[in-house]
Amino acid sequence: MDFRFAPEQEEFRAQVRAFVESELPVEWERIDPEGERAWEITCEFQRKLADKKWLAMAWPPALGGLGADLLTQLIYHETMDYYHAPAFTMAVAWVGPAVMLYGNEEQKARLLPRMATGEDVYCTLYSEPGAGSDLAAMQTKAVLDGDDYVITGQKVWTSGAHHANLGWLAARTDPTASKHRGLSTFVVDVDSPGLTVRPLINMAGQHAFNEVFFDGVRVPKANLIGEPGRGWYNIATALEFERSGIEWIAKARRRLDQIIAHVREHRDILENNPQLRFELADRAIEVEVGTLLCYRTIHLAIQGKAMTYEASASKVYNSELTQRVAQTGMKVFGPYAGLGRDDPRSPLTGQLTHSIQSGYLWTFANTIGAGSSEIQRNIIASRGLGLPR
Amino acid sequence: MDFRFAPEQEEFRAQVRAFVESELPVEWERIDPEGERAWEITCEFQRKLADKKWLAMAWPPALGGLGADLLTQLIYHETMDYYHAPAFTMAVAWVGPAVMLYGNEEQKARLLPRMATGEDVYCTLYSEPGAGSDLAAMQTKAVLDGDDYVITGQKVWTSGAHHANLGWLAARTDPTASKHRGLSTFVVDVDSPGLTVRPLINMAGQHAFNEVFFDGVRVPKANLIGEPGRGWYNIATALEFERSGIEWIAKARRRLDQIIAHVREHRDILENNPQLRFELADRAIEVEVGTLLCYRTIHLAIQGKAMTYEASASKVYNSELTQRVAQTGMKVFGPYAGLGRDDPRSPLTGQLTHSIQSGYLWTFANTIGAGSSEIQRNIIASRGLGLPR
Amino acid sequence: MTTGDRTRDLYAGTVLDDEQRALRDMVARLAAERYAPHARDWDRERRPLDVSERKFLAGLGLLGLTIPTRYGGEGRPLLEALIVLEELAKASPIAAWPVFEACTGPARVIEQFGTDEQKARLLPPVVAGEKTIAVSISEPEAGSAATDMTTSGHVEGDTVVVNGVKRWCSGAGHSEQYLVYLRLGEARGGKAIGAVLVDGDTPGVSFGPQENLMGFRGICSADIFLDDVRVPLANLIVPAGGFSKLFTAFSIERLGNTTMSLAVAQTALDRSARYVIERRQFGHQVADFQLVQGAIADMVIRVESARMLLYAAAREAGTGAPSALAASVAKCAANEAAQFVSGLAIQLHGGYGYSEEYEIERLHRDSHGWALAGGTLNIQKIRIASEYLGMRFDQRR
Amino acid sequence: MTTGDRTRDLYAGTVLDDEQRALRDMVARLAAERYAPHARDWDRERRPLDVSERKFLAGLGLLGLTIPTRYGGEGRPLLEALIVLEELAKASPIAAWPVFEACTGPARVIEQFGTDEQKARLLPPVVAGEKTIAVSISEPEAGSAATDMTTSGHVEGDTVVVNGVKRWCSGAGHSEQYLVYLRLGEARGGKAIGAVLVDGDTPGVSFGPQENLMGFRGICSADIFLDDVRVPLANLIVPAGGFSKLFTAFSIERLGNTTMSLAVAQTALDRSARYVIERRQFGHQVADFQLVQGAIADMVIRVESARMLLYAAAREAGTGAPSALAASVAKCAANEAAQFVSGLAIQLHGGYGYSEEYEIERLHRDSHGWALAGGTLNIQKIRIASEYLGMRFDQRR
Repeated sequence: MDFRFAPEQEEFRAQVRAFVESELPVEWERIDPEGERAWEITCEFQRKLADKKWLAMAWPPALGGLGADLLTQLIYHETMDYYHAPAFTMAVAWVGPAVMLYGNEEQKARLLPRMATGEDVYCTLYSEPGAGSDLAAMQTKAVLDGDDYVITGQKVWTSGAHHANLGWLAARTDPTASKHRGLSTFVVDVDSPGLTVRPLINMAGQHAFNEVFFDGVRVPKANLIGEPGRGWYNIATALEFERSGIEWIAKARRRLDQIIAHVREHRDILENNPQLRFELADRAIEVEVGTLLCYRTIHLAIQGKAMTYEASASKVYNSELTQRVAQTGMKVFGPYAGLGRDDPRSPLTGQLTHSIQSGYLWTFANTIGAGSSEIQRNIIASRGLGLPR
Repeated sequence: MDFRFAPEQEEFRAQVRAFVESELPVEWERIDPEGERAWEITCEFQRKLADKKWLAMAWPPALGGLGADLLTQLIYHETMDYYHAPAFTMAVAWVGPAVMLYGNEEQKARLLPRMATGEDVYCTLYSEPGAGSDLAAMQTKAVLDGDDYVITGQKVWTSGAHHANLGWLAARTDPTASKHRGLSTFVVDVDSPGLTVRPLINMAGQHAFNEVFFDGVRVPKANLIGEPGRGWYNIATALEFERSGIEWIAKARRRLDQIIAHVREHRDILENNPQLRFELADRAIEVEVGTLLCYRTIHLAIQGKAMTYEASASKVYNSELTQRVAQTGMKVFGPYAGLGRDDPRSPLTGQLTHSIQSGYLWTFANTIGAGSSEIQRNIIASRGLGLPR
Repeated sequence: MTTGDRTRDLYAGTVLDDEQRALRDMVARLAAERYAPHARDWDRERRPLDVSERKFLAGLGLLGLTIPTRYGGEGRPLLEALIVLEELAKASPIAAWPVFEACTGPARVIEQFGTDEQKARLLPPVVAGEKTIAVSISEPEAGSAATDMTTSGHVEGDTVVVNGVKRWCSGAGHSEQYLVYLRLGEARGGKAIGAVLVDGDTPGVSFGPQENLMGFRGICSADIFLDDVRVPLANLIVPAGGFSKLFTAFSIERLGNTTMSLAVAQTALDRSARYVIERRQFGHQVADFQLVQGAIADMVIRVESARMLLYAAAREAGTGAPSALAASVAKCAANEAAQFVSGLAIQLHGGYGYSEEYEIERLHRDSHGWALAGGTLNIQKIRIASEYLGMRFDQRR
Repeated sequence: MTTGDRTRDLYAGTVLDDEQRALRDMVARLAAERYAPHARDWDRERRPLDVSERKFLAGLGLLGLTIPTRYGGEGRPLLEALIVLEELAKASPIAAWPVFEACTGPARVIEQFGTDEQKARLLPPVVAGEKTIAVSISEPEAGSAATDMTTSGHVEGDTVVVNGVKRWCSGAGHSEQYLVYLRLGEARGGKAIGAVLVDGDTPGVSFGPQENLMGFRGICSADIFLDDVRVPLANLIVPAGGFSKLFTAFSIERLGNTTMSLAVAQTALDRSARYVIERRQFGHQVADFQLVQGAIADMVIRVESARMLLYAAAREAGTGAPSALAASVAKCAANEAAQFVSGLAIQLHGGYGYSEEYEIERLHRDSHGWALAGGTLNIQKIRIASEYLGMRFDQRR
């Protein structure tokens, strides 16, 4: 048992940190993350990451990666997420792995390298008005017509569809099969005729989500990934990847570090509210704990053990922790936490309070997205503890 | 980074487990832990442990130990505590380390080997009616009179004084010094004239604690351990050892394992109260988390890093977790959890419910003992986070 | 300074009227002088209240408060009985137990659903303190759905022959009479369920050993074995199928339970308030720490919430029964308040909260008993959702 | 099925009388028809209520409910104003704001502490909806102790010259008048503090940019800069040293705050109840899951607790002020209930709770605003402990 990283891993961490500090503009955390400037920075930063082959570092070199091990990748994500850097793409995170596992050779050659370079930007088209936590209930139809599938239906909570050129779609190809067996997965061009993107404004006042409408959108058969009817299993694999949770914990740690730094410098905060000492101590314990859970999950993956309930545990714990850290931040800053990002009276030129406030509001999405906390707990209870269903 | 134990460590764990399963009578968990039979079993079991030199395994061979490393000792404690085995002595845990650090050679030779064999049984005489969490406020006086110190005062919450032959006492030798600087530590004979032990019955209806009265008790100068006036620092070292926390988490894990096994076999429990699925999942996550915190604390100690707030984090988390596990157990068993140990209708012949019920009541002592949770959180906030006092 | 008095006057004269406050103060004085000094011993010895004390309470009219005057009672609103109950329970739940049974327990079922003959025959002995009636519903195998019960009653001429085993009967072995719920026919679910009054000394009635429960010490609890017990048909209080309308009577009992829990919470708060003022730590009064102030405030909020929900539900009940929704809401709030406040009280008392001497631990043990009795928190919450949403749920999914 | 109606009748006719229920139903209908349809747009646009709408509310007599009849008001008990406030706030907090200010805000300070001349001059325009008076206490540097304030007033003949900067003034820039708390002499702490009424258009008064707060959208908020502002001495409402007795007036405002929070909690519960009945998931009504039933029950318990504490405190107030303890207890319970219930509502709504369309997120944002306004939870809890224990604490340790 050894809780330390190897020296070369620590060195890589320092290298990633130095890269972020030199390449990510200081304005990054102050600007509207859904605004145009943020998107420009994102594109430019991701280009630099692609140049270093970091964007898909765990992929084989032939597909644009470095063949890095999972622990190296963990360090990369932990460091990037600590700075809230735009170093994560859905394409690399779950579309790529699904294409590698289920796609044919032509699809791999055509799609994967462009994911690794960030040339193709994907959005994920799973959730529907009637299929949120219960994803398998999705109703969007894909009907084979000649060499195309014709897609009709509606998706919601689609992150970044307004920036994406491609979509990773799950739709029902067999309406007669049981609900988990009639789905298939596709790569779809966002510019296709009949496809409409409508923005949703979220609780933090941001445009991060969209509704996407399909009105007879034609997708070539060549873009069906994997076998028809196997779509549920293709996306379930991908969802499990999404659940490893380091992104939450790294961001929560940053936020907590900033809050603590502020409290250290403003003695009146603890003088007025000494109970916050205990609350900050609890959050500090929890951030340590959450980090250990993530490390262990990745460690199990490296051992080749199946990540099932362990990943769920990490996801439940860490997504709920981000809420608690943000709540603590709200208490530390009182009314100032409610100010808009641009307000000059916001602590740390708006950067920190905004991060806390929008973090607070956003975190509700974390406990809802990628399978709600209740569903994760069900996975732990069934697969982990062997409790009767 | 590696979360696995080495093969020889895993083998040692199996060896300890086999030892407990063969040597600890099955009746152990069913009987009154404060009754006479329990004390007989304790004495006999500890004799066997002493034969294997496990009782003080981390001590040097010359003092009756095996010179084992801390991780081996952790495995030993974790396994023993999982079975609630009587394999822990206060003497080895904190009296011995203090004698090693602050005692003279004569004291080491006289006192330490008999601790390692369990021949001497100690009780700890710190808390007083006016000095609970605020230990340094203790008022019991030790006045030098010829070759003896004369002790006058009262101690409370003294575990096991009715079984001990020696006491590890902190008393005030200099009433004029500041409250942290006037204390000294002694080894005192429980049979001394003027020393009276009075039982306290606790919330679980057990006699585990005592009040101890000192009415002019004479302690030879040779039994003063360390310099006069340094007593506070001697016991602070010992308290930090007490806070590593593996005992709570191992016991909590056992209790949870038993609860889950029961729920698996009695489907009606989850049918009647499906929310318990989520609660059990949370407890399972927390037990994993608490274990990782303990491992990391010991790992830091092995690295030679000072254990300060890390140990406090582990102690707060794990002692509060034992309360939550017991609360979950109370919900699982409903009114049956309230039955007495002897009641034949108690699940698992009384063993489990008793463990849960008395566990539930006992756990209040855990969050109060060895520095309450609030004090631990203060340590984390000050030493760990650098927050202003 | 008596903190209790401050709380009591939190809403000045607007929550209770002068007469109610006079009643409360009278009982509070009585309880403090007559019962509080014995509370710890009775709890340790698990000793039920002497019959002579029960008759003393009856002599003061406290056992008949909610029984109509024509049966010897006072015919007063439920709220007044609850005021009395709280004051007695704050001193000793053992002393409060006969009032709980008489004013909110099975006697009220008889008062609400019995025939005139039954009321005239059965209620006066309760009012006089000659008899206590205990209620017996739960069974070893029935789980949380009372309607799964298997104890049966078979009518033979003018006799009901009762067979079965009952569990978790509070008062078992000490009470003179038992209102036993049982199955009177073949119909499934609640349709065949009714209740008969069984004298404890009827041949065929026997009791299991007294349970050493964690809480509720001094309120007896044991299994009841009913083996061909012959009960006069005149003692059939609730005929088959009457079970469904009984929820009104159960709602009365739930407010009794609410009151007992409130007494636990209020006492834990009162003792904590005294402790943090009297006790010093780290050179300060314990009350000087903001963490402690926050804890006291949270206790006050929980206690007053439960109290106001109780009073509102009781006021709505008048001399009858409260709505099922109001009773369940009050019970949940008070059960949880008692657990929360007494748990926090242990923490505030440090080592002393854990010691028998300070009685804080007793309060916490009892708080769990009240949450389990009269329908667990879980069952209450399903009922609240069901009533509030206007839906019926299968409690088994 | 309208779940709201069920709750309202939880305690049948015993909590509110017939007249109060009629008032409540009238306002509920008005609010649902006239304000609810605009609530989302107003919130998004951060748009305060039009003056014409304020005059409409005045025409219905709703702005003068608690003002004595001799000043044009209705002279009715505080409870009735709170009933009106809740119904408006359930539809739109923006529509409720003028009632909050007039019935529980600074107008009540004038009504309680002003001279007859001041009341006759200043209250009728409030009742008529011609003017709204906002309150201004906080300052950039004063932290949580209001008595640290530095804004000063200097009497020169029949004029008070005011200088300073005020922060977190709700209504700033939109209200016509401001009751500004300030330091009127050299004495430290609360002794020199008083209050003057400042017209918003007096020379020397200017406002910072409107704050884009997380919640409270449409209720303006900005800094106020006071630069040699000359106010007639006749507008000195509270002379130096009057600050300490003002806690009675602040207690009235706290019950207004309690009511606004209660409206958030009740609305979040009502919407959740509707959602879990209408929505299906995994082949079941969402309400069929026991976890959901438990959540609904917990919401009901929290909402009803806050409501009963509010009603008890308001009833005690009559046409005057409630006790400081009762007001703080009610405020904490309602603030926390609003945060808890609206947070749970987001979870129950899944992705929809997070979307602007369902207005659940707005409720949660507002819940935080109310907990900060009128004395934070932390300050309230110190006050509760202080009142309950009969001790004074230095809020700085």
